[in-house]
Amino acid sequence: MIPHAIAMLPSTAMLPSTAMLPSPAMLASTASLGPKFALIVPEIVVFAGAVVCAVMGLSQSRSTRAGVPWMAVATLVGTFVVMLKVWTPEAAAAAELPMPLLGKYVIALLCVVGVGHVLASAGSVDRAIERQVASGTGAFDPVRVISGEFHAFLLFSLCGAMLLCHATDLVWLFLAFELCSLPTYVLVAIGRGADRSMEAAIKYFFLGAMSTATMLFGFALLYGATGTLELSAMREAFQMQAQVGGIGTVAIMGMLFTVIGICFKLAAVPMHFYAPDVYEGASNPVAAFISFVPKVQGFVTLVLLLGTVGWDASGNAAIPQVVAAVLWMVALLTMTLGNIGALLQRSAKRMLAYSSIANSGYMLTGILAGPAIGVDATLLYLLTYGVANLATFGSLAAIERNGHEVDSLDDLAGLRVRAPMVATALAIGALSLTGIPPLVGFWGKLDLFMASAESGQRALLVAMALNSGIAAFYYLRLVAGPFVAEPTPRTQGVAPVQSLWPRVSALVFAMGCIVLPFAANQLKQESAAAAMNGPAAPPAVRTAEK
Amino acid sequence: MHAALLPLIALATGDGAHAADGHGAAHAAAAYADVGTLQFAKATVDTSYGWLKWMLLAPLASVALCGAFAMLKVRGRLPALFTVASFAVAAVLAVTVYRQWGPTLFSTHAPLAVPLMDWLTFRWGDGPFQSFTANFGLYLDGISILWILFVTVLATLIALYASEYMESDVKAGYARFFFAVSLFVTSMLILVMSDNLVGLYLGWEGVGLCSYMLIGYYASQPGAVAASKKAFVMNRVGDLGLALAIFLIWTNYGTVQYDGLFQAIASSGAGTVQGSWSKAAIPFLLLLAVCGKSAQGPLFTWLPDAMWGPTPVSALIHAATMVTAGIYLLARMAPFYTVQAIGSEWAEPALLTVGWIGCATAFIGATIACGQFDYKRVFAYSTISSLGYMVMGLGVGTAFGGVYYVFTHAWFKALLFLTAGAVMHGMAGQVDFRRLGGLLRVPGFRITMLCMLLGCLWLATAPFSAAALSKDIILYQALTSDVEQVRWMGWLGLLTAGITAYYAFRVWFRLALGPVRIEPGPDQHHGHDDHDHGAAGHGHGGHDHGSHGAHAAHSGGHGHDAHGFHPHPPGLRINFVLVVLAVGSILAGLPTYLEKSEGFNWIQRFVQNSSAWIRATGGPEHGQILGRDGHGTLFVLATGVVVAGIALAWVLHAGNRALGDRLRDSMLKTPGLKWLARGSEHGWYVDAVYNALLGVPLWLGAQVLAFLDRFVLDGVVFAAVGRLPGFLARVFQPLYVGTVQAYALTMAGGIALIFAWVVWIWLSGGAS
Amino acid sequence: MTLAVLLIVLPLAGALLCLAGTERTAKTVGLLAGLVTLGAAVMMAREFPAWGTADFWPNQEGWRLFTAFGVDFLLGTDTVGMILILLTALLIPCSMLVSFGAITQRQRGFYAQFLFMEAAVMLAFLARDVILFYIGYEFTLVPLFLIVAVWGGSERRVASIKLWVYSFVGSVVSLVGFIYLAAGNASAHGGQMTFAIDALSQYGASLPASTQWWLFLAIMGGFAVKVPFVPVHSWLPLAHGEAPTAGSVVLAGIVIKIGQYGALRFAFPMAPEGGLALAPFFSALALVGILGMSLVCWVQNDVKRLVAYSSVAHMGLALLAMFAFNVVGMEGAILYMVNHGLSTAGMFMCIGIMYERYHTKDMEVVGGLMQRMPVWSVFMVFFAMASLALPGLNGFVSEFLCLMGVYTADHGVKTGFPGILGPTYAFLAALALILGALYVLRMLQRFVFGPLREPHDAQHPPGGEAHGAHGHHAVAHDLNLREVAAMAPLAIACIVIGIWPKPLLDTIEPAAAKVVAPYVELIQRAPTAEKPSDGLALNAGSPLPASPAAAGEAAQ
Amino acid sequence: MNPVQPLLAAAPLAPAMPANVQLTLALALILFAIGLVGFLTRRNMILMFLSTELMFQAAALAFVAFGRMWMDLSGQLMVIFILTVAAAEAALALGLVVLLYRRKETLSNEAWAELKE
Repeated sequence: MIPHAIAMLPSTAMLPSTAMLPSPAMLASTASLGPKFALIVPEIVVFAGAVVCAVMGLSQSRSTRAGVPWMAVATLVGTFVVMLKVWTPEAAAAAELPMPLLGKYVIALLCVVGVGHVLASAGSVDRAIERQVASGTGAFDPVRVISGEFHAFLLFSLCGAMLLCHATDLVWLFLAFELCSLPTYVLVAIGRGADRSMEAAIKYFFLGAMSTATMLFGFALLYGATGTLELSAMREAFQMQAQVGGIGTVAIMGMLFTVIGICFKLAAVPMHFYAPDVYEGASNPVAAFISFVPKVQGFVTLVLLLGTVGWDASGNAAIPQVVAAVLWMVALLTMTLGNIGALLQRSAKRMLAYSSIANSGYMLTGILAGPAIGVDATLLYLLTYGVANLATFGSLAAIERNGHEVDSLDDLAGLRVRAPMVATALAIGALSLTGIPPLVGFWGKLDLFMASAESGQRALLVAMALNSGIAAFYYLRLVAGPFVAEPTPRTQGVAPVQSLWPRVSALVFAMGCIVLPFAANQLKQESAAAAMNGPAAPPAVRTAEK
Repeated sequence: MHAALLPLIALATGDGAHAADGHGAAHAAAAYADVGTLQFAKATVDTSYGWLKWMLLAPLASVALCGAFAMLKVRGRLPALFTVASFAVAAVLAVTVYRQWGPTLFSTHAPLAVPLMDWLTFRWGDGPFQSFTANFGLYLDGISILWILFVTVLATLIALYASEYMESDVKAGYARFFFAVSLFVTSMLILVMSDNLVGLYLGWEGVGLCSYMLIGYYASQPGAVAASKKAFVMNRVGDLGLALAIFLIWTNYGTVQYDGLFQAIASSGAGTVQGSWSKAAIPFLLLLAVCGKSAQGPLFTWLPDAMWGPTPVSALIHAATMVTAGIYLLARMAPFYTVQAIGSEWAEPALLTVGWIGCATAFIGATIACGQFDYKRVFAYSTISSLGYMVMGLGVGTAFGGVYYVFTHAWFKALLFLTAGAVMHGMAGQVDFRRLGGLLRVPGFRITMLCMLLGCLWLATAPFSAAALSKDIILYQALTSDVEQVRWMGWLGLLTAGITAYYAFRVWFRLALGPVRIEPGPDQHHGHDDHDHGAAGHGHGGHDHGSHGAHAAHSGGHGHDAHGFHPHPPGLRINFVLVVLAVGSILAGLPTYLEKSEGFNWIQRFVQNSSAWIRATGGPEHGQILGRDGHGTLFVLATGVVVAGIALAWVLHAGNRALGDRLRDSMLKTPGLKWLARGSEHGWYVDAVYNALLGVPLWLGAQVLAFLDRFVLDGVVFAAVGRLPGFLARVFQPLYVGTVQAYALTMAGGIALIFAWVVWIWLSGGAS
Repeated sequence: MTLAVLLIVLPLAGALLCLAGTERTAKTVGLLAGLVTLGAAVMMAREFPAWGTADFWPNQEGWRLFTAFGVDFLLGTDTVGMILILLTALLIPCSMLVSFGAITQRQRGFYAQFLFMEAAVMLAFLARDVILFYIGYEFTLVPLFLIVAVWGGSERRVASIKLWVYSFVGSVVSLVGFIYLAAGNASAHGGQMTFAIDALSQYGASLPASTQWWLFLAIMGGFAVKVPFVPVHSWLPLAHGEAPTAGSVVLAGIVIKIGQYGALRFAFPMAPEGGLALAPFFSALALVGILGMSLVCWVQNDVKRLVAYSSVAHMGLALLAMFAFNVVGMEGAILYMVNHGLSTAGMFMCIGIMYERYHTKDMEVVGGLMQRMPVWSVFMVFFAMASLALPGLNGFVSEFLCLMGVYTADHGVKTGFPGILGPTYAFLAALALILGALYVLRMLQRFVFGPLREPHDAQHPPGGEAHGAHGHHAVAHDLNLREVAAMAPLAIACIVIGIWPKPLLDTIEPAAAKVVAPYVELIQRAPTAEKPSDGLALNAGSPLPASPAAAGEAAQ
Repeated sequence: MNPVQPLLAAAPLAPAMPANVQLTLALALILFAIGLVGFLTRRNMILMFLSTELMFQAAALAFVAFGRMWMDLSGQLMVIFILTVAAAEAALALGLVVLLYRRKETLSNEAWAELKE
């Protein structure tokens, strides 16, 4: 956000002679800080919790260090509670956010799924050293212990994703975006402590930096085309331009650069190449994290920016055709390449990485369907994907083979014998991702299908259906492996991890896949409310009331 | 003697009594199928005859009991007892209904209709053609009553016979056998008593099923099973015709119930009848059905193979009753062979086709019968031939002749088969008459052989026999016809009569006369212990079950007397049945001679009061054959060919068997004649031709289809579609190189492609 | 909770109980749950007030869980669904009963899967909302997949994957059609999203013909996979071949019926013009299925594959009859669902019982079993005859009606049956009578009759662990009481329907008429009526007196 | 919807973009391109990182130029934040590189290509 006074300073002179200039009134519409501060209390809680975690992780006391994950969980729970207190519609309206209730939905989502992520990683971080400390063979070494950092970074990243929802200008957007991104690079690097995770981290980081630069360059062009960093002002400028003679080339190039930059976070074509390697290299809990939180980050950013670029409050999709075309192609290619790529994999994580790519493709169709029809579907799908994805990855995180992470699909053969609960959770998660009704994934997919159909995106609808068919084939491996195949000599060493909590996490989220449909109405209403564009619109729910 | 006969025959051909309707000798050929006005008496619905359902329920109860016995593996003679009793009940009821309704029928011509239960009935509109009704209901007119009379009586007798004949199977399939026989009788009664075509179809397929079960009764014999399959499949071909005919009848007349149907035909015949393909197809499709069930025309080859069944089955199903269902259908549906029903352009061809099919089958069956050495197969071919006569009778226009021949044939053919069965029974299943001889002199077989003599005389249509009386009606009708083709049928039929006399006596002379010769059979037809009467207490003391193994050794072909084979003559029940049937065969001729009412004899009155009585095509009362008085000439000719045939058989098979054998040998050695002997022996290779023309191509086609389905459609097409995603994935796989640079490059390339595309959009958008 | 909900909840509860219990108790619990559900189904049938109408009952508003998606939890079914519910409730316990001996491993899962499946199928039949139906329809896949994949034969892997992928793709294609329709409906009605069958049918029928063409293709195309239709049938022989006995029974008896039910309930009413336009296409496919698959049956040596292919042929006839667009054909097709379900299920039971004893399905290896298992043979022959459409048994009634429906669907004005099929189609379809006899009798010839042939090493099944535990048999014994109890109900039903189909026919008539009605109207409305397909008109022009029909009526 | 047609008119760049701004913008683009090419061609991880820094700075330069064009300070403001974030990234990058160097004793990124299809 730009301080009012500074923004006003040069506005009286040296304006270009075109008609395309933001009026001072627009620039003056910036809200005062008070209401915004009221809304970022949840993020402050997360931030504080992160700091506490970092400090606790360095404690000499083993029990204190063991409390780090619980601190993180408590932080997220607290955040959730605080969010419920803070995010009243009035407060949201006062803050003049572009999408007033988006933050509520996203924060709730991130809190709930975040707890799952924390639990899924319980017991795996610092495992070796803590074991040594416990058995007395090793001493506490602040340099070697990473639990504090791990959880702190996890919370920082969540915090960044949450802060994105408050963005009213590109500065905030950029900073929150980076706050969300940077910790994830660290998480990948430290999550497993092996060469592979180093490699994953370096790929993730360098390519991420490149794409961030791309996005940033797009921001610059957008700024150049409108002369403002304020999202609302930018929108008005674009609307004016569109009325006068069309949005300029610079603006469109800026949008394209921005979208491409965001595609990296979504793992969307053509920025998806890193995903399989990085997910494979990262530890299972981290892979779960980076297959979900960056997606939230990317989609929130995309929604905000597209809202800025062209969507209006009444829900008319007016983004420039070229941008729409690029998004259309990206969606199509993303779901297709993701799904076919998954077909060839023998590594469960790589396969799920491709699945994550494909799911981004699905969600992009919701974006393409426009704000009134599709964004809520995308948001709902984010939730269903997050839950099912965590059930799946969490199940992988909950087992180990001879003390190492389970990765190959071969390790899953006959899992029902070794770890029946984990096998069940894995199968339910996979079936939910497949879209088998009545699991929650089905409802997400149904909503996206409906959005595509309602917005007339027939080709995407058919493509999505066919892609679901392909996906059904490889997700089946996660059902058939545990439940159909018999244990092999290779799977002799497969066992649940020592810690109970990854199992609990997987199982709870698997149950979520079954139970959440019972709350489908509420979820749908919340996502619809979150997708509302502009402060004035009432939370309309386009449903048939009987 | 000649003079004395003439009136008898004249009366016998009494279809002509209706000639008063104005269809005299001067009929043009086109009028052959034109019967003028069609009229049918409406049926009288009388629910007080509801007890008739017991005619069906009694054998059905036997079905249930025998089935239960079979499933529970009850061993004993109870199944036979129940079966015979239930058939007897049915027979009594049949006689009762004849006695109660017969007078009314004969005086009012009104059939009796008894609705029993709803089956297939529904309506979807109120107009005509907007409902369909096919219920369980009874329709008793002349032919149904005639059929139920002889079916139930013969069934009772044959079941009694079988109770002894099948005794050796008490431990194995006794209950199953009687289960099937009971089911057969039930189905047969449904077939003839149903008041609609769908009910007829039910019985039609039901008897087919029973035939299937009974032909394949010796289920461990591959031949029997194959024969049963063949019978069923060929019958199915006919059934297809019947089913389609039913559809056509419904779409043209709006009902499949006889009563309404006949009324509809009669009323449509009142005006100018327009033919259409859908009407014209009906008689041909019906004929197809007849061909299937009555082993006619192209579909006759199943019947000889049907002899794999136990002999009582051959007698009951494949000679006396089931195979006459086709004749029943023709008689029942006779109105469809008239101009009035299907239009002028197709009626005559349809009728002529019927005639030719019957005539040709009669001739071909007879020629094949001459070449057989298995006496049971001879009788089987004789059945085909006789059925051909009956079909021809309906084709040439004398339903009475056809039906009468059905009636007489039922008795004497059952008799023939049962005597054959008695011989087989006694000779351990020996069916080759070359290996038997002089049985007339074997103790205990005298009655059998005398009965067989009677049967053969009847089969040969010896003068004054019931068979001759009925067959001559057909021949007379044909030979005196105005239609040249029909006269040709008559001449061919006459020739066939001579051949029939020859082959009938060929069998009897070989079996009954000459030196005593007994080679026990390999017993192949009869499972493991058909002849094994040791268990049944027939004095085979030492043999018991072990005799099975001993006889198996016989199949080697020598040493048949090593164990002192004793033929065991038929017992009391068999002989009793034989005698009854013999008497019945003789008495079957009586109606011709006995009192007539209004110029109709007893059988004629059945036909007269039925749907078969649709035309007065009796030809002239005093028709001419070869320019002479028809009756006299026919008598002379018929007697001549029969005597000639018997004489030839005497010479070749009794008087000088060596000559007969030499003749055959020389035929086989003469290239020009070789095919005659061989062809006759092998049924003119019809089966082989079918196999080559239909079976093999179809089988190959099926194999190709299966291949296409499994390996091309599934293995290539869908496999290709299924592999497409994977294939695409492999195309993209090289992009995932694994280094940061490579990924950056692909990303940058992707970005470049996007921008290129955007530029292209701009350019093309600018252009347009 | 009322009966409709109970029908879904009871099997679910049973399944969970099975899973919660032990291996020993699983079969008892499963069977009991199946029987209790059967009881509930029977009770519902007795209370069912809509017999003989086209109405739905109980129209019970369940949980309002998915209203935000436009999905009503509205439960209710008409006579067709009720009959199928009864069939399902009957077949599930029977199929469990027949598996008692065969399934020795992972019994809890096995019986639970059947109950899961039953719940899903019940939901599909009870749903009055497309998505609700879809939930049940699609969910059946999971238990079915597991049944084939876990307890199947040696090729179970391929079979189960094929089953999964084919069915999934098929149902998703249908779903696309539904969603497209629902979206259009919503935009036509002010954004009111609904998936109610009635509303969508109404809307679908109002769409332009070209749209309906695509809609029908999508919806019917999806169901065609399940039915299955040539050329998307190839999953079925494999799935049947590899499924355990009970799986085959349920697959043939219930699951593929959902495909036809879907066609009847969704594809036909939702896009009548599309259905009409595509009828020749689908009819031709059906004919190819009937004739081609009958021939393929003829050369099969694997008896389960044979019966599976025969299912394709039979269902082809049922679908063909539906495309006749008349009451007779539709009634026949509906009845066909039941009858095919009974007879084919019976055959699969017989084959399964045989397999349990010999561990082979190859007719070349095993045969002449009448000598070893006479009672079994009785059932085998019986069900074979039922599937051959022997009159007096159930198959005949439906096959006759189907053929008659097809035959009369020639746009003749007399019957009030407009249609585009006609005698040519009927004649070709009727050839199946002969081909059916060929393959069924060939099967009986080798399998039941003939000299006894038994495999030498029956103790060592190739099928893997599922059967390994007790493969030792000195001499295969005949059916025991349990197996008879499993098959007898089906046999009795076959006979009863064969002899006394009237109640069934009467009761499904309004439902059939309702499906047909829009088509009749469409065809009659068309100014240029299509010519009969074979170019040969019945003498529709010839004036026929009303008397014949009247006479026909009077005779009854 | 066909995404290609019809297409919104491609408006020209702002007509009055001052020449100095244009030059600066061109420089920014060149910088961005150099950074990208450097990223694609260099094997040394530190150089690669520096290339991304170049790309960042190109964006920053563009912000500055546009800020000048609009006479708007928020462009400059953004630059400050970009520099901050870049610094954070640099710290992260150097930490990672050090970690990686310790493992394999090389700075070439090609040493890290174990994970691939």
